[in-house]
Amino acid sequence: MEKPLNYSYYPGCSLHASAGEYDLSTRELFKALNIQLTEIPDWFCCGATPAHNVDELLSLSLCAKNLELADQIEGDVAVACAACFSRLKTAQHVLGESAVKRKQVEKALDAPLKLDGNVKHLLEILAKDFGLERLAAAVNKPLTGLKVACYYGCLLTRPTDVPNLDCVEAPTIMEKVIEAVGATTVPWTHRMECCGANFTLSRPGVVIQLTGAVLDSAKAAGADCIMVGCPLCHGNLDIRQKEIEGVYNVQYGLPVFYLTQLVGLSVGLGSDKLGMDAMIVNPTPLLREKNLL
Amino acid sequence: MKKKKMIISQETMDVDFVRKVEALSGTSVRRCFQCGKCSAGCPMATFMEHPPNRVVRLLQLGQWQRILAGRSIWYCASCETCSTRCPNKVHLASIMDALRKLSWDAEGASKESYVQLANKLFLQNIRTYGRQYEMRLAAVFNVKSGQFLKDLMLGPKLLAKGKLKMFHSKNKNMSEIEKIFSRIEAMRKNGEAL
Amino acid sequence: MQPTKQNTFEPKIIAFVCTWCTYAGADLAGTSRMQYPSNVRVLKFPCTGRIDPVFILKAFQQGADGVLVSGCHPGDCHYIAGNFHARRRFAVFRKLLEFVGVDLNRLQFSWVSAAEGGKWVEVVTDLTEKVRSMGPMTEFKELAMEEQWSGAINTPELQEAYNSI
Amino acid sequence: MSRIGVFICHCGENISRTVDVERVAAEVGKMPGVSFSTDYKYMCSDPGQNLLKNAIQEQKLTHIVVAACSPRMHEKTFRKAVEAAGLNPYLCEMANIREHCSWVHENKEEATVKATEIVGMMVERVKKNRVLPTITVPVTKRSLVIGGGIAGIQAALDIADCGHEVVLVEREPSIGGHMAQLSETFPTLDCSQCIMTPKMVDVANHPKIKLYTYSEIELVEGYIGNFQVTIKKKARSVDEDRCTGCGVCMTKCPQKKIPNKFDQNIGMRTAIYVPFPQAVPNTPVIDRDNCTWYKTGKCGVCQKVCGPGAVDFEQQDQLVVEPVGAIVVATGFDLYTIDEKPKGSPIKGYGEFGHGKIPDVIDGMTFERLASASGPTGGKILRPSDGKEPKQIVFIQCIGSRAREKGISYCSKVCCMYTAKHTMLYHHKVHDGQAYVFFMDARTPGKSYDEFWRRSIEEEEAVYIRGMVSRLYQKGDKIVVMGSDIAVGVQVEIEADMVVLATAIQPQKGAELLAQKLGISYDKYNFYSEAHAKLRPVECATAGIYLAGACQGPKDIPETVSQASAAAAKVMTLFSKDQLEREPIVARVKESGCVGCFACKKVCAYGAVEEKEIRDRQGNLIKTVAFVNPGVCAGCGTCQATCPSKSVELDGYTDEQVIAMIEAL
Amino acid sequence: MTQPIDTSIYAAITEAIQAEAHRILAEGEVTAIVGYAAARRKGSAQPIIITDAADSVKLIFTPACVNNLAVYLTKAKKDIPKNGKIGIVVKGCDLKALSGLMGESQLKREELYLIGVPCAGVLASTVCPDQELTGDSIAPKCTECDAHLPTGCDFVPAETLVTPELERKYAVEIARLEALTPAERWVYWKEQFAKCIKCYACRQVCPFCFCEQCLCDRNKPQMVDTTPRPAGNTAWHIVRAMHLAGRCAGCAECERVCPMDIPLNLLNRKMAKELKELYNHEAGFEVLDKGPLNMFTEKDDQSFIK
Repeated sequence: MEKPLNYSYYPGCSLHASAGEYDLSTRELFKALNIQLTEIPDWFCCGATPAHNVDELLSLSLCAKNLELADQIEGDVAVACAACFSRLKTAQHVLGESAVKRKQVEKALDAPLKLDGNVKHLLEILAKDFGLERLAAAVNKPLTGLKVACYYGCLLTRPTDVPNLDCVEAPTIMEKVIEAVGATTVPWTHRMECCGANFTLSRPGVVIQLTGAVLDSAKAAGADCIMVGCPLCHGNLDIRQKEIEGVYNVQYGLPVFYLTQLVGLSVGLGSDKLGMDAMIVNPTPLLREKNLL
Repeated sequence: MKKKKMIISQETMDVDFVRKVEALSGTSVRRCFQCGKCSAGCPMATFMEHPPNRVVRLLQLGQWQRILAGRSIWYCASCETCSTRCPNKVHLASIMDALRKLSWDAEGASKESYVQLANKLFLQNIRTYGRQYEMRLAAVFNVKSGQFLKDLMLGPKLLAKGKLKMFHSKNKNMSEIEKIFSRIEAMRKNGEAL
Repeated sequence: MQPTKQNTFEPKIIAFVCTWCTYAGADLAGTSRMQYPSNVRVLKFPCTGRIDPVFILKAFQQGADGVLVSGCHPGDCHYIAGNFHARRRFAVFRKLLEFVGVDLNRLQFSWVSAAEGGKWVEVVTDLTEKVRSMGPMTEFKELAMEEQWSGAINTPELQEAYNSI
Repeated sequence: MSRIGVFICHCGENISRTVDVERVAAEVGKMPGVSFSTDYKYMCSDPGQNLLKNAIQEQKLTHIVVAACSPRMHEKTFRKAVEAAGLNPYLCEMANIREHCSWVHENKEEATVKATEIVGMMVERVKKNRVLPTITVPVTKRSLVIGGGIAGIQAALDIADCGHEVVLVEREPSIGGHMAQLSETFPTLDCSQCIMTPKMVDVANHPKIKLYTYSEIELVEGYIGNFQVTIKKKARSVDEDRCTGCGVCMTKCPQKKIPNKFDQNIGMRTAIYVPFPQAVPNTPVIDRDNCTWYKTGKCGVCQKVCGPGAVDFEQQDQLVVEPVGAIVVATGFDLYTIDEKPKGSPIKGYGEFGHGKIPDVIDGMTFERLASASGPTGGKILRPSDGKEPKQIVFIQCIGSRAREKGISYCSKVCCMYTAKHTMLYHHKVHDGQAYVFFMDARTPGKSYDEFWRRSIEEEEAVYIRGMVSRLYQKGDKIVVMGSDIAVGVQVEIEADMVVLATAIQPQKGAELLAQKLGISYDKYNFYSEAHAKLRPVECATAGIYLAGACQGPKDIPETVSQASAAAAKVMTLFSKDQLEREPIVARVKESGCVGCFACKKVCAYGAVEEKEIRDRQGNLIKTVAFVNPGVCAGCGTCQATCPSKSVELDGYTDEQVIAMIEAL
Repeated sequence: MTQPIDTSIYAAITEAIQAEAHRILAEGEVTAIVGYAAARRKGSAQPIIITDAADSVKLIFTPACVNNLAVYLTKAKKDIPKNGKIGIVVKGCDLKALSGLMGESQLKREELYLIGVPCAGVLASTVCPDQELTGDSIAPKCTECDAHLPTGCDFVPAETLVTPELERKYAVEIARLEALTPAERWVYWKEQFAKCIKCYACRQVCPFCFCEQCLCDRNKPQMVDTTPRPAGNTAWHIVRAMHLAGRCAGCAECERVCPMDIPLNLLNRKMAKELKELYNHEAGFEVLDKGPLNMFTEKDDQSFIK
C-alpha cells in the first residue's frame, strides 16, 4: 500500500450552502479512496467572480490570504469548486507575473506571500495524483450503460496557461475519469459553453437562455445525465432545469451529478452518502434503470 | 452617444485611462487588430450594444465614456472565451474587469444596476461575514432590486433540499478580512494602488 | 459530315483560329467538359494575322456551310498587332463577299480569349444553329457543278443547247 | 511517297469513352499515304512514346500524326520523341481529339466521325510538312540596362560581376532613382542612403560598367543577341572628363531658388547643380531653362570660377550607338498626384482632398524628404506652409490605389509599409505628436512586415483607423479630416496639422514611348507586360528584353532587387552560349516571286522584314526584295496573309499545309 | 440628256505637251517619254513611247486618250535605272495610280518626269473615238472624277478646265445592287462572272497587278481555282477585287479592256467606298507610307466581331 495522499481542502462557500451534496460526496469519496482531506481552518471566500469583476486587488488579496492559510497544512490544495479553483490559480498566475501587484497584495495582507502551494481541482487529483488505473481498480459497481455528458463550463480550463488542467479547447479529463469507472460518455457540442452563472442572481433571463442551450445539446447528444465539477454550473443546470423546461416547453429530465457523486456511486457508496436526495432533478429513476441503486 | 461623431485629437483620446486599463488588466490594448474573434465567440455578445471587439476599439481611441455609458461591460459573463481564443493574446476578460473597476471609480457610470447591485452585495457579504451566504445574498438582492417575488418558486424547494441554510456561523478570524479591506482602501487613498 | 438523320441538315462549319487565344479557349471548353455541336472543324494558326481571306473563300468552295474566324481580343495579341491587321482585312473582305451575294450570316468573326471557354461554346453553338436553320450553302457548290457558258442563258434556244451538253 | 504513321491515344478513357478509337485507327489506316495506324492507351507515357519511336524505325515512317490531347499540352513531348527516333521534329503533328472532340461531345457516333475527320485533316497537313532545321543566332555578350535606380544598379552590377560589359543609361543627372530619395527603409529602418550610396559608387567604379547619365534611349534596332541601341547624351554643359566635382560652381551660381525635384520641390537648388550631394557621377549639370547665361546671354559665373575649365556652354546633345545582346528595362515608377487631371484623362484627381492645393497636404515621398537627415529640413518634420512642427498628423492610405473611380484599380503594394514607417519616423522625431492613419486593409505580406506594422501601433503609438477619408478641408491653420471608424461604426473627425497621402505607384511618364521603341507590350496603365504572369515574370514577350523593378508593376525594394538579379540571371543564361537556338517557325521570303512592294514590312510588328538588294554577277541591281530576319521574326504570319503574291511563307503554317487541310474537309 | 463637255483646251494642251516633250528629250532630261499618239482609226489614240525629240510632235491629248500609261512603267521599271529617267503623260486618274505605285516601292519619283494634263474627261470605250465628249459619251469613271487637275507634276499646261457636274454612274449602280438581297446579287454576279473567259486582260492592264507570279496562277498549292469555269472565274474576280482593295486608283482600265464587258470597276468602286467609310481612305496624289490594309488603329470598327 502506497503512502496515503494528503491535501488541504478548500471547499468554498457554495459547498457549505447550496452545494452541500458536493461537499458530502467529496469527503465520502476521498475517505473511501483513502485520500486525506484536511479542511483549511477559517478559510475565506475567494471573492469569486464579483470580486475580480470590479476589484482585482481585492480578489487577489482574498485568494492570497486563503493560500497563506492553506500553507499551514501539509499537502497540495484540493479545490472542489471550479470558480474557486479558477480564482486561486489566477491569483497565483497574476501574482507570479506582476511584481507591482505582488507588492500591493503583500501590503494588503501585511504579510509575505506564500504562493507555492499547488492548487488542484478534484479532477486532477483523481486522474493524475490518484491515477486512473487505481481508480478503475477501486470500482465495485461499474457505471455500465450510463451515458454521461461531461460539462466543463468556463472555469475549469480557461484561459490558456492559467488552470493548466487540460487542453484549453478540447479537454478530456472528465471523460477519462468517468470512463475509468465504467460509464459511457457522449460527444456533444456545448461542453464548454457558458451557463451564465455570473447572472444567476441579477439576470436570470440570460441564464435561462444560455443554460437552455447547454441542456438542449446534452439532450440531443443522447446523454442520460450531465456531470459537472462546479457548483455554479450545477446550480443552473439542476436547480433551474424545471424552470427552463417551462419557458421553452421541453422535457429534459437530465439529472445533474457532481463528479464525486458518480465516482462515489461506482466505488460502492450509498446514495445517502452522496447527497443524492439533495438533487432537484430526481436521479433515482435513471439510476434504477441502470441498476446502479 | 453611440452614434455621435467622434472628434479625435490628443485631448479627446484619454491615454491615461487606457494606461490605467492596461495596468489593471496587464494586457496591451493596442495589440488588438480588430479581427473580431472575441465577438464571434462571446456568449453574451447578443446582449451587448458594443460587442467585445468594439469595446477594445473604443478603448484604443481613448473613448472610455462611450464604453462606460453602455451596459456591455456589465453583461460580460467572465467566461474567458475571448481571452482564450484571441489570436493576439489580448486578455480581454481582464480588460473587462479593469473597465468595470474603473466604471465604479468614474462618475456617471453605467445605467446597468442589477449586476452592479449583485456585485456590491456580494462584496459586502464577504466583508461582513468572510464567506458568502447565498440565502442572505438572494434575499437582500430581491429586496434592494425591488423584485420581491423573483425566484420565489425556487426558495422552498431549495430549503427543503437543504440548499439554503438559514443559519450560519461567522469566521473566527473576521478581523483579518476587515483589515484586508481597509488596507486596500488606505492604499487607494494614498495612491499606492489603482 | 453527312446528314446523320434523314431530313436533318448538319452544317459543316470551319473555324480558323489563333493558337494563343481561341484555340486555348476551345481547349478550356474541353477541359471544362462543356458541350457543343460536333459540326465545327478547327484549323489552328499562330495568329489571326496569318489567316488569308482566300482561305475563307476556299473553305466555302470546299463545301463549308459556315465559317468562323476567331482570335485574341484587341490588345491581347501574342504578336502585338496581328489581330488588328486581321480586323481590317476581314472588315473589308466581308463587305466584298456581301456585295457579290454571300449571306454574311454564314461568316462569323469573334474574339475568344484563352479564358473564354464558355464564349467559344456560345459562338460555335450560335453559328451552327444559325447555319443549320439557313440550310446548306449551295451557291459555290452550284458554281462548281456548272459548265462554262459565255453570257447569260437567257433564251430557250440557249437553255436547250446548255442542257444538251 | 510519304509513309505516314498515325497514333491514336485513348488517354485512359478520356478519349476512348466517347471516341471509338479503334474505328478511327482503322478508317485512318485506309487513307492514302498512311502506312501505319494504331491506337494505344497512353501515348504520352514512356511505353507510348517507345511505341512511336519503334514504329518510326520499324515501319520507316516519314511523317507522324499523334491524335491525342491538345498540341498545347504534348506537342513538344511527341516532337521530342520523333526527334529521338531520327526524324525532324517538325514532321510530327498532333490531332486534337480530346479537348476539341471527346470532352465536348457525348454522342459516340458523332465524336468518332469528327475524330476521324480531324485526324484526316492532320494527315493531309503533315504530308506537306517540311524538314525545318533549328535556327541559330549569334549573341553579342554585352547588355544594356535602362534606368539607374536600385533595379538597374543591381542588374548592372550582377551582370558586370559575371564579367560581361554593361551599358547603364539613366535619364537623370545622377543614378540612384527613387531609393536615393528615401530617408529610411522598411522593415529594418536602415538609412536608405547608407545602403544605397555604396552600390552607386560600385557602379561608377566598375570596370565593366559604362555609365551614361542624363541620357535617354533614342532608338532600338535589331533583335535578341544583336541589338543596336542609339543613346542620346543630353548636353550637360559640363565636360565630364574635366570636372573634378569640387562644387565651386554651385556655390557661386546666382540662381539659387530653383525648386529641386529631388527634394520634391520643397528644397532649392542652383541652376548648375547635382541633384543631391552623393550623386554619381558627381558632375553638375546646367539647367538651361533656369540658367541666366542661357536666358540672357550674360552671367557665366560658373565658367569663370571653374578651375579645370569644365563648363562648356556650347555643348550639344550627342548620339552614341552601342551594340548589345540583351536589354534589361528598369525604368521604375512615378507617383500619382491628387492634382486635377486634364479633361478626358482616364486617371482622375481628388477634388475632395483639394486637388493638391492645400499646402500641408503632402505625399509620402515629400514626407521622406522631410524625414531625411540630408533633406531640405535637415530631417525635421516641418509643415511646408509655415515651417511649424505638426503635432497632429494624419496619414491616409490607398490614395489613387484601389480607387476604380480615380482610374486605378490595383494595389500599390508598398504604401501600407511605408506609411507604417512614416508613423514611426514621425514618432521618433516629434515625441509629443500623435499620428493617425486611415486605412482600408493593412497589406503586409513580407518577411518581418506585419511585425513592423504592428510595432508602429503597439509601440510607436500610431492610431490606425479603419475607414477611408471622405473629405479634407482647410480650417484656419488646421486641416479637417472627415473620416469614419468602421470598427466602431461612427464618423470620425480630426483637425490635423499636416496630412500625408500614400499616393499610388504609376509607371514612369512616357513609359509607353520607350516600350514602343523597344517593341515590348504594356498594360492599360503602361506597366510593362511580362511574357507570362507566373512562369516568365522577368522576360518580355519580345525576346532578349527583360524587366526589373516597378516598371512592371508596384514593388518594394527587396522584391525589386530580387527581380533585378533574376533579370541579370536571364541575361547570363542568354550569354552562356555563343549562339542562340530558336524554334524554326519563322517566315521566309521566296525571292523569285517577291516584287518588293514591302507590304510585309509594313505589317510586321517586330521589324523583322528588311530590304535586300539582289544583284547580278556584275553587281547590277536586279531587284530589291524583302528579307525576314529569322532572329527577330516571331512567327505570326501576318506578312504572308498580306503578301499579294504569297512570296513570303511562314514555315510550319504554309499555304500548302492550310489548303491541304481545307481540301481534306 | 446630252450634256456637252468643253474639250476645247485639249488642242492647247497637246501643243504644250509637245513643246515640253521636245525640251526634255532634247536637253536629255529624260531618255524616253510615254504618251499618246494618234492611231489609225479616225479620232482614236494609242500609247506611244518616243525617245527622240523630233518625235515629240507625235504626242497628242484628245478625249480618246483613255489609257492609263502607268502600266507601262510597272512593266518597264527594271530598266529605268539602266536607261535613265522616263517622262510620262498623266491624267489625274493615272497620277493616282503612279502615287500608289510609288507607295508600294515600285517606282521612284526621282526617276520620273511627270507631264500632267488637265482633263475634263475621256470617251467611253463603247463609243466611236471621233464622237464629241458629252454626258453620254463620257467614260463612266470620269463621271466620278475628283482629280481633273493633277498636282505635284513636273509640268502641267496652264489651261483652265470647265468640268460640269455629272451623274455618278458607278455610285448609282452600286446603290442599286446594294438594295438587292444577297441572293439577287449572287444571281447578278454569277451571270457577270459566267461570261469571263479568263483572258486576264484585266490583270494585264492593271498597273497594280505587278506581281511576277500571280497567286492565281500558282498550283502548289492551288489556292484559287484556275479553270475558266464559273467557280474559277468567281474566285478570280473576288481575289482580284480583294487584292486591289485599298490600292486601286480607279482608272477603270480593267473594265475597259474586258472583252466580255464584265463591270469589273464596280467591284473596285465598291471596295473604295467601303474603305472610305471604314477608314476614311481615298486614293489620291499623295504617296502613302502604308495603304489602308497595311495599317490599323486600335479604334477600328469591330462591330461585326462577336
